[in-house]
Amino acid sequence: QKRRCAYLASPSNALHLKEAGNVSGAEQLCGHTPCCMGYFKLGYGPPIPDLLGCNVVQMECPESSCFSSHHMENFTSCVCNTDFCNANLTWLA
Amino acid sequence: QKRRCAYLASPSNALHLKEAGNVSGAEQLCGHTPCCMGYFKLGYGPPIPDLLGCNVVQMECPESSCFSSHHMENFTSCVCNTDFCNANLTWLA
Amino acid sequence: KALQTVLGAWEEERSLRYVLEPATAAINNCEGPCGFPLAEANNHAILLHSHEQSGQPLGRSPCCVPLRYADLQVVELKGAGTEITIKPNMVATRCGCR
Amino acid sequence: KALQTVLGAWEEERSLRYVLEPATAAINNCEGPCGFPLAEANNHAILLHSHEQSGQPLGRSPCCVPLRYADLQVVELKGAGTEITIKPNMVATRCGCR
Repeated sequence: QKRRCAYLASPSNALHLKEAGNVSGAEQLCGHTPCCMGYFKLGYGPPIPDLLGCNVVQMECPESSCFSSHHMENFTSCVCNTDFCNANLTWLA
Repeated sequence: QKRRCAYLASPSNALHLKEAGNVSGAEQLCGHTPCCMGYFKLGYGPPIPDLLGCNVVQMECPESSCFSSHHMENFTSCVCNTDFCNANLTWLA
Repeated sequence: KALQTVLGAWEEERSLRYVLEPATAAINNCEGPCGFPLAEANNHAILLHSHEQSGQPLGRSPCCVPLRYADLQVVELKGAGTEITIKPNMVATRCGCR
Repeated sequence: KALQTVLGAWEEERSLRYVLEPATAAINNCEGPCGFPLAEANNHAILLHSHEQSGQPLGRSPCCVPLRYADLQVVELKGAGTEITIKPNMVATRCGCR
């Protein structure tokens, strides 16, 4: 049973993300990772998705949901291990 | 005034020697070196030429004639700095 | 000569300071002496070793260094958004004497 | 980091023992410490250096090694006669930190 993740990528990122799994609209089916990833921009409202998909960087995903308490220039990220868990990020201020 | 050397080479050595200068029969006109080289096999008679031509290895040629007192498994060599000096080797036993 | 696991972190590193993820990764290191027989040595390393063995002084002995590397895929901040990038030569994967 | 002249001789060297000429040549060596700013370093060498600078122990510090070599054309004994051969990676021509 392969992981399914929310998908959102710029054209250049889409090229890199392709190898992680088949994309179908706003959804990606992960070829080999159990992790979804999400990169969000923090602002006044809820975190805004910037890059979503199957995880493509070398890291584990011990959490089932997407949350973060760290940011770099208002960008934050998460990895998580359930279907579509990366669709929203909970910011722990 | 370019150096002229006695020339004798097997087919494979001829390929390597080509770059050292134009070959004309038993003679080579050196493109850039002032040195002739000669490799000879020692035996019962006079030293037998094995490889002759313009010098292709990194070394100086302080002598005007070709002589040697060292050998490796009966092969000996010389470099020298006058035209056709490599045609004969004088073995200093 | 052995490839050792070393964890690298790059927040202090100027060229890598906009990397969001990963924050760390095993970058590895090559360690150990270059004794005889030299591991994965080329002609030059062998000759340096000979030079020393014959008693002549050498300003630097052969050193066990990475010969091959793997790149690392990262997500970094670029302009107004995040970008997947490949950082070259981040992880040592093979060692030898030079 | 400096490229230093070192004279190599190979009569003792097994793989080069049939070389008739040249008997010696400048093979050079890279010497010197790998301090900041690292000369000709790649990402991995920079990260190793950072690791040390941050106070963490490192099994091997970056080392100044040859990055590029020149081949050497020689005449060696082969079979029943002499043969012009190219010996690869004999002379260090460029140094860097790894």
